Amino acid sequence: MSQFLSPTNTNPIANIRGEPMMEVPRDLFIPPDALEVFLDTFQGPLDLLLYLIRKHNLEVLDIPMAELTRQYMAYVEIMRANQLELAAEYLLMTALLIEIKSRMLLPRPIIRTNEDDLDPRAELMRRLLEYEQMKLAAQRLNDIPQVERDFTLVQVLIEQTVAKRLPEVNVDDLRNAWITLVVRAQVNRHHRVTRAELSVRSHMSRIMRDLRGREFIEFNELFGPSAGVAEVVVTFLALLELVKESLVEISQSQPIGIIYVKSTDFLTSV
Amino acid sequence: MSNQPISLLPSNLSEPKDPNQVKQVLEAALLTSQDPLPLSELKKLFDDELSTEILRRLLEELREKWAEGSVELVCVASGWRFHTKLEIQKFLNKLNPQKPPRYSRAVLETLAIIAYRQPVTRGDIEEIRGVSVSSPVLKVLEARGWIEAIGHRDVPGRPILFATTKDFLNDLNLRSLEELPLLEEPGLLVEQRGSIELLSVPEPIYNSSTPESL
Amino acid sequence: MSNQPISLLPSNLSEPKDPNQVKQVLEAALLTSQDPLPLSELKKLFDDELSTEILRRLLEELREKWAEGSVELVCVASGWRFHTKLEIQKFLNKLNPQKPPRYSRAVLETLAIIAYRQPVTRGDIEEIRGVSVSSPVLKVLEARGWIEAIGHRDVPGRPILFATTKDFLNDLNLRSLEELPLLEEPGLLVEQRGSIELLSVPEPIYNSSTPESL
Repeated sequence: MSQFLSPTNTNPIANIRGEPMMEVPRDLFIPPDALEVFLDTFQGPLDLLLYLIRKHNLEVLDIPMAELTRQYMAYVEIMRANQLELAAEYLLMTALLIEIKSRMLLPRPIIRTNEDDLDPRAELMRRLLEYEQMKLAAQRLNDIPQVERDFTLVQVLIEQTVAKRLPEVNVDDLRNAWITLVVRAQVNRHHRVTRAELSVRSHMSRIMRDLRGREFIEFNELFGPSAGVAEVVVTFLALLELVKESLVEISQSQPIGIIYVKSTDFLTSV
Repeated sequence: MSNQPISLLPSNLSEPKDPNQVKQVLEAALLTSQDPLPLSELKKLFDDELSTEILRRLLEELREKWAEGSVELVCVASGWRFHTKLEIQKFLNKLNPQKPPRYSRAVLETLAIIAYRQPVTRGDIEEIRGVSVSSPVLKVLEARGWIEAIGHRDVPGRPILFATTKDFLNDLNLRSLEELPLLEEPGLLVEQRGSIELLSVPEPIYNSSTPESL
Repeated sequence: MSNQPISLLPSNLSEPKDPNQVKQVLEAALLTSQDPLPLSELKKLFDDELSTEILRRLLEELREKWAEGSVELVCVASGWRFHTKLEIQKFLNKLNPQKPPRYSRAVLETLAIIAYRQPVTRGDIEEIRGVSVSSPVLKVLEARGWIEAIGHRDVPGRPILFATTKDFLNDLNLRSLEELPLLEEPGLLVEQRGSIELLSVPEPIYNSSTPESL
């Protein structure tokens, strides 16, 4: 905690002309050589002031202001090179202290106002305390366990099935695809599909499947015993369509003999 | 934090004092690692003071401990790692519903042609689509088990005839091809697609244009 | 896959048949998720068929189950998650020589001011710290995802207002800003410290030393 709040005591604050400077100065006089280190050590004038008050029981108002001012003005030249902005803040703080002090030296008006905020020190104190509050809060925040620094999130691999997810197709997709085709080809009349035609086509596929790998199939095999009239008709239409498309041949060696359905596919491949 | 002595593993002992603690460390390392951890990495957890055999034994014990759990410890080529069991996946998928992939227009149109005009050859499909059908398109559908070759047409080149399969019907929740939506009702076409209204006219001009457009 | 009925959770039952299986699914989801999972997400695992109370109870049971383990189940701002116990980290650090970020005092103080005084502008931060706030300081915190611009203050220049994010709470294991450590009472500081007592006394002592010291 103290490490956080103040520079460590074991390491030199700065090396000034080879001499280690082990301690932060007891007041706002900062050796110019150590200034740069100082600016790094403290977060700003409020931080330094707070440190001096806390650590060394510095009486803010006891600081020899004239000397301080003279010295700080000298810093301006040194600091102009790099951290001018930060230097300015230290100067501003010094100016504020001097203002407070000089105001307090003035004779106090006999009739006091009731407004406390006229006290020039009140504002500085408020700021010092608010800063200290946040400084402590920062330290507490830093003490809270933090992801990555103090703990690690668990992350187990999800084992995925080897099979990739397959695209889904629904009947609307198919219909839309078909419509697109029809529109594009302007062949709607020719390719208009009716329920009956679809049914015939379905049976065409079935007959071709039945014939697959076989030389022939008997005509009556095509009609299952449970087939209704409609199916018989559709199957017959399918057969005719297959003949028309030269996908099958039908033969009958003698009248009233067995009718054979042969796949032209099989015929040519044999 | 690093200043604290690790009581678990005094550096002068090759055996850890508390195997349970070692297992906890192994477990935590494996649960938090994105990649499988080889034994050589796991050894680093204990400043290489544990022997390979001891680590192996403890990892086996860990594996057994998790056997009943939702995730399991496995040893893969590059080391040890935890992963979820497969049966959990269907639940986890609900958290990250990925958009299902879509088939290309070429695949869908080819499928539609095969479904509605089967049995058809590749030539038939090309004729209707007006463009050539690449092999991958047919392969995708065959691999899916939705179309199959059911024979050849007896013409020069003996082209393969394609038809849809039973799986196709099953996967689309159809009992038969007749349940495919039909396109004969002109009203339907108009409703769905204003642009093909013209097509719904009962007698379009098709005779002359058809051969050219194909 | 989605056609399979989940025997675990018949849709007509609001109570799961097997709480152990539910816990396994919860566990797997939490072990695999990159981000904390809120109850609303966890519900999706079971098609929203489990009530919040049941889930809470089962999560509590899971938390207890893991209390002795290498990792722990916690509830942070964005939901539930597993992470390793603090005492394990020193081992895990050996696998990742990359040091996690440690922030400078400037960064930490800026973060504290934003966390406790949000929403604040850069000017507010500078006013409290008494120094200017450099851009990298804010950038570091933004890059970490701990602070974000949430708007502008309606004053000349319309300065950006900063606030902390949910990730800030998550990363610090907090459920809400109210769980941040309480601020030190400023009044106490004054009382404890005689040295600035003088400043706080309404009636200053115009002692003799003052003129000399100037």
